[in-house]
Amino acid sequence: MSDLYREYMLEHYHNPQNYGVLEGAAVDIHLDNPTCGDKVHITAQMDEDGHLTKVMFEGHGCVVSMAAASMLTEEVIGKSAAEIESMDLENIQEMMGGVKLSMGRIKCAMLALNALKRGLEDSD
Amino acid sequence: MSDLYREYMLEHYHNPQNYGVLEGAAVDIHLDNPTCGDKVHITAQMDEDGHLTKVMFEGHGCVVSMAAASMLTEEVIGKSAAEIESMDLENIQEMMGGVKLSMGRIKCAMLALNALKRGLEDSD
Amino acid sequence: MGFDVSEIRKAFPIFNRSVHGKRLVFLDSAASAQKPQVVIDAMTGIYTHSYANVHRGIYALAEEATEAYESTRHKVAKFINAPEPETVINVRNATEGINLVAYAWGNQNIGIGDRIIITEMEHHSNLVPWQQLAQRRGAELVYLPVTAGGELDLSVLPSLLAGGKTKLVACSLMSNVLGTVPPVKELVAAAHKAGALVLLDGAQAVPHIPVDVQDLGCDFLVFSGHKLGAPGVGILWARRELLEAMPPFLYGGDMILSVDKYASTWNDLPYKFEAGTPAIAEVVGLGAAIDFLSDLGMTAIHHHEQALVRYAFEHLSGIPGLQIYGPPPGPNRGGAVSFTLQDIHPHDIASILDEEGICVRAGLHCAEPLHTRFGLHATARASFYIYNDAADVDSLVEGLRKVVMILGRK
Amino acid sequence: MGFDVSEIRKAFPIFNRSVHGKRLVFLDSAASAQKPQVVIDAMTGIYTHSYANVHRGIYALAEEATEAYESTRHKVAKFINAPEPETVINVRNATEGINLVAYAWGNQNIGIGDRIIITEMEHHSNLVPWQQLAQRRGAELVYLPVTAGGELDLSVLPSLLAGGKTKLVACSLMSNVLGTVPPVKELVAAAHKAGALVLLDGAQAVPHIPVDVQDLGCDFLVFSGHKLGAPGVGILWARRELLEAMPPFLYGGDMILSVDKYASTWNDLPYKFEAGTPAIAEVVGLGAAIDFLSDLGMTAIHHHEQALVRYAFEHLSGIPGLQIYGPPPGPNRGGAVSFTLQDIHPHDIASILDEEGICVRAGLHCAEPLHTRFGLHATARASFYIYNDAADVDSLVEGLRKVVMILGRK
Ligand SMILES: Cc1ncc(COP(=O)(O)O)c(C=O)c1O
Ligand SMILES: Cc1ncc(COP(=O)(O)O)c(C=O)c1O
Repeated sequence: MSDLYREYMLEHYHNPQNYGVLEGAAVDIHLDNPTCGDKVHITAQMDEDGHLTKVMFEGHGCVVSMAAASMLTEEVIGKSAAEIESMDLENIQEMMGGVKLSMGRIKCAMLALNALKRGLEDSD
Repeated sequence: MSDLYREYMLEHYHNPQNYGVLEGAAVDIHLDNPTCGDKVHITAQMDEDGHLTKVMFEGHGCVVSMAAASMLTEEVIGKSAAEIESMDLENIQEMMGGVKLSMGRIKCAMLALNALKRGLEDSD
Repeated sequence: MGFDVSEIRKAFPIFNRSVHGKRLVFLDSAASAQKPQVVIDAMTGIYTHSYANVHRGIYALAEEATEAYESTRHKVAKFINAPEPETVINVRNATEGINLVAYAWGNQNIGIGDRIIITEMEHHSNLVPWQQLAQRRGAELVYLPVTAGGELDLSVLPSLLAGGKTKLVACSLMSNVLGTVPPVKELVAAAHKAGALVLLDGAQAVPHIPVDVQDLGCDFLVFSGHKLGAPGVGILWARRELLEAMPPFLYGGDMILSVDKYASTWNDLPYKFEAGTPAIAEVVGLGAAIDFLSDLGMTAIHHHEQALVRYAFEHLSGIPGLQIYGPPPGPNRGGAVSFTLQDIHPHDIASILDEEGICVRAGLHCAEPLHTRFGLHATARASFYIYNDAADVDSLVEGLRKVVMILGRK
Repeated sequence: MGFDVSEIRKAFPIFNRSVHGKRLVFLDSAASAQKPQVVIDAMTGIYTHSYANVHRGIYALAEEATEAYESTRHKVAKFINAPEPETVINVRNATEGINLVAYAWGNQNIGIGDRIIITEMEHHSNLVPWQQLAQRRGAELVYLPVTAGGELDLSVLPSLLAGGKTKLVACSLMSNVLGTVPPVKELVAAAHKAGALVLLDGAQAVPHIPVDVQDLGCDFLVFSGHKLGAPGVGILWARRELLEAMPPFLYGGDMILSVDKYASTWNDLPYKFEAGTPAIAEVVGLGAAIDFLSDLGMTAIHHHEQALVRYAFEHLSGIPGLQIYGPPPGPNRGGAVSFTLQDIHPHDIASILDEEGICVRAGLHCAEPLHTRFGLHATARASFYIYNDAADVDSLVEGLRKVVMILGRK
């Protein structure tokens, strides 16, 4: 079976982590991929040093975008805005267990990270 | 050698018949092929019955357009406007000794006939 | 199913390949069709034997290329029953054809307070040009609605046309999402009675059903070669009077008779609308594709696809949670079958089917307002052509069962 | 002559044919170039192995097609040293590229009293769009003159640019009639100093000499694939800020991010300017052509053609009554050699040469104002490319002697 739909991905898809909304969060951002209809809403809290302490997401979309969002909410805990800013496709592929995303799915996988980056910029 | 540049054609090209202008002629028309720069000026006289009695031409252009014009001034003598109107590419090719004109040269060969047709219309 | 698909498939070299070790099941012809060997050979032939720039050239190569290029114009005219080949304009694709009309005809004929009617099921290419024209000229854009069953709601048309403000009705001859073939003759009659012209987007229809511009009575028709097995080239057909009254769209070589520093005179039809060096070999390829389709017969093609759609409806309906959009199988239904499957995202459907060698499209299919109309974020779409058969549908059904197994509600 | 023409010729299948029983001597590459087998194979390869519509497709075929299509954008960017591939826009041909700028940039930036400067040696494709834009917007079109020697008369430029009214200078990087390669960097510097942008028409230059948009400093560059051995496709390059500020030109599929009934948002570069299904295999063919030329080396190509031009000047000058237009052989001279022969009409020259298997063009070469400038009704033009050699020039000279024998003054 495809790399993309392995147990690990499906786990996160069927049982997303940190699903929901953090009320009154410092970071609060909606982002969508208009071309495919994927949508995420990301909220996040930081400590005084600017490290992420809690990240939640809501949204709908394909396995790739939703599993990536779910994994991301765990992956980024403890990181600073600068560390998030430097994350790229490679980090996301690694986070997803070393998959090699095809061109058509990159946007899906990057949606949550892009949202978080933008949310952190906006919260400055 | 090419059909187009046989003795008969070259005769008309080097020694055009009825070259010049009929002063005060009933038919007096200028026509050109803007895409290739061929130009003719045709003047013609008719008798009371509307048959062509004298046709002259002036102009410059390629062998095909000039030889066709020269031949035409002889070919159409005695013809009525309706007879001229019904002349087409086939008649011109026949007039030119049965050549088969390639697409790129048809406009050249038809220039004088088209001018004469238009001149006859205008003189109505 | 009418004709011999296994023979037809042999004419398309791509079916010699496999995908991920599986048989290629190509169900995305509505996006772009595969090319038969005769089309590839026609282009290779020009490049190998008779290539030169067309028109104006006096030497043999140029004459041969021009003849091949112009012969397609005659084939296209015959194919859509256009009264004169000079009214057949070579463009890049259907999209450019529509934009040509929106600029050249639209800027001259659409003004403040005028109305343009389009439908809720249009492809973006037959929507955004009119939306932007209306904005540019202060005109009004109104939509003919689509019913829940995926048909055009013609009952609204008289009220939209009332008042004589409508200058143009632009409508697809076949929806690329729903497969709907609307009652275009009725629409044309109503529009003409109200003084409006009709542009038909034949991008989906021309490859799949017989299209006769004189019988339809339309004023403009566009379509794309790449959807009928030809390379990247498109066609705009319009009534002669309209083309003659329109100013040119693109300016440059070939479309002029004479150029002076400060003024130009335009060439005759069709050249007035063909600026610059055309896509020579591509147009020759279009001619070969039209010959290929004509040999099969457009009516036979339509029957074949109708049968496939019927078979697909029957077999897809057994999959739990699968919903098809658009009208039921029948003569007014093309071979595009769009569906959703439970709450599984169409991207995942397409990805998992790809693993099985099955090509379907997932997304909005360049018809976002139509998806909004149905409250959908995206659909998956399987679309059929001459090289598809019941076995392809069987593979699709099997593939979808696998999708449900992997991603379905527990 | 630098490189091995007989080897190069083997790469072009058309040279296996003869014309009227004679060896094919193709001297009309300035109109359109012949295609090497690698280009034909690249297109056949896509159709045979990896064809599908590009972008959005999730299945393997679509991914492969998209990758092949997009890889050309990178090749083009490298070929013209564009800083970013996203600033490379696929269009139909150079003509469409210029029209795109005239509509999208021109309608927004050219107004009453503004000035556009072009030159007397422009091809109609880089003349009529500006003439019509000027008319449409109430702007002024002025011409940079051409000297009797066929050079641009830059001495007039400061006075034309004075006053700051000039918004654009549009100029060919190589004349398709005279072969002139004007001092473009000087022109760009002067234009920029006066606050004007510069569009360069690279239709003739890009296939024949190294072109580096960053070194030239231009704002827009267009060229056509078919003149460098590719199929029917063209390129517009522009500086990112300009492309970002410009509204789209053609509207439809692929160029939008999101469409709502009454408003749309545009896609990112380059897609904002690529509406509808692109010419997929053709773009892939362009990539193969660029690889082919790059392997030969653009500097080597230019040297080869310079040598041919020098040889042609030497040998043509012996023909009684033959006059060549344009600058003498040298580094600022491309391979288009236009001439007249006594008072023999160029059509007759071309027809008689055709009988000998020699292809030259006759007429105005889409540059009527330039012919008017020299008081000419038409010229004959021989133009050279990588597959031509001294033997081709010898055949031309011999053919022209025959023309004189048949039609010359007695
Ligand atoms: C200098 C120049 N500009 C523009 C063009 C137009 O190119 P195309 O016909 O490919 O659009 C040509 C081709 O003839 C040319 O030589
Ligand atoms: C109904 C419809 N109209 C227009 C188009 C646009 O065609 P093209 O992209 O070839 O211009 C398409 C193709 O997707 C279509 O399906």
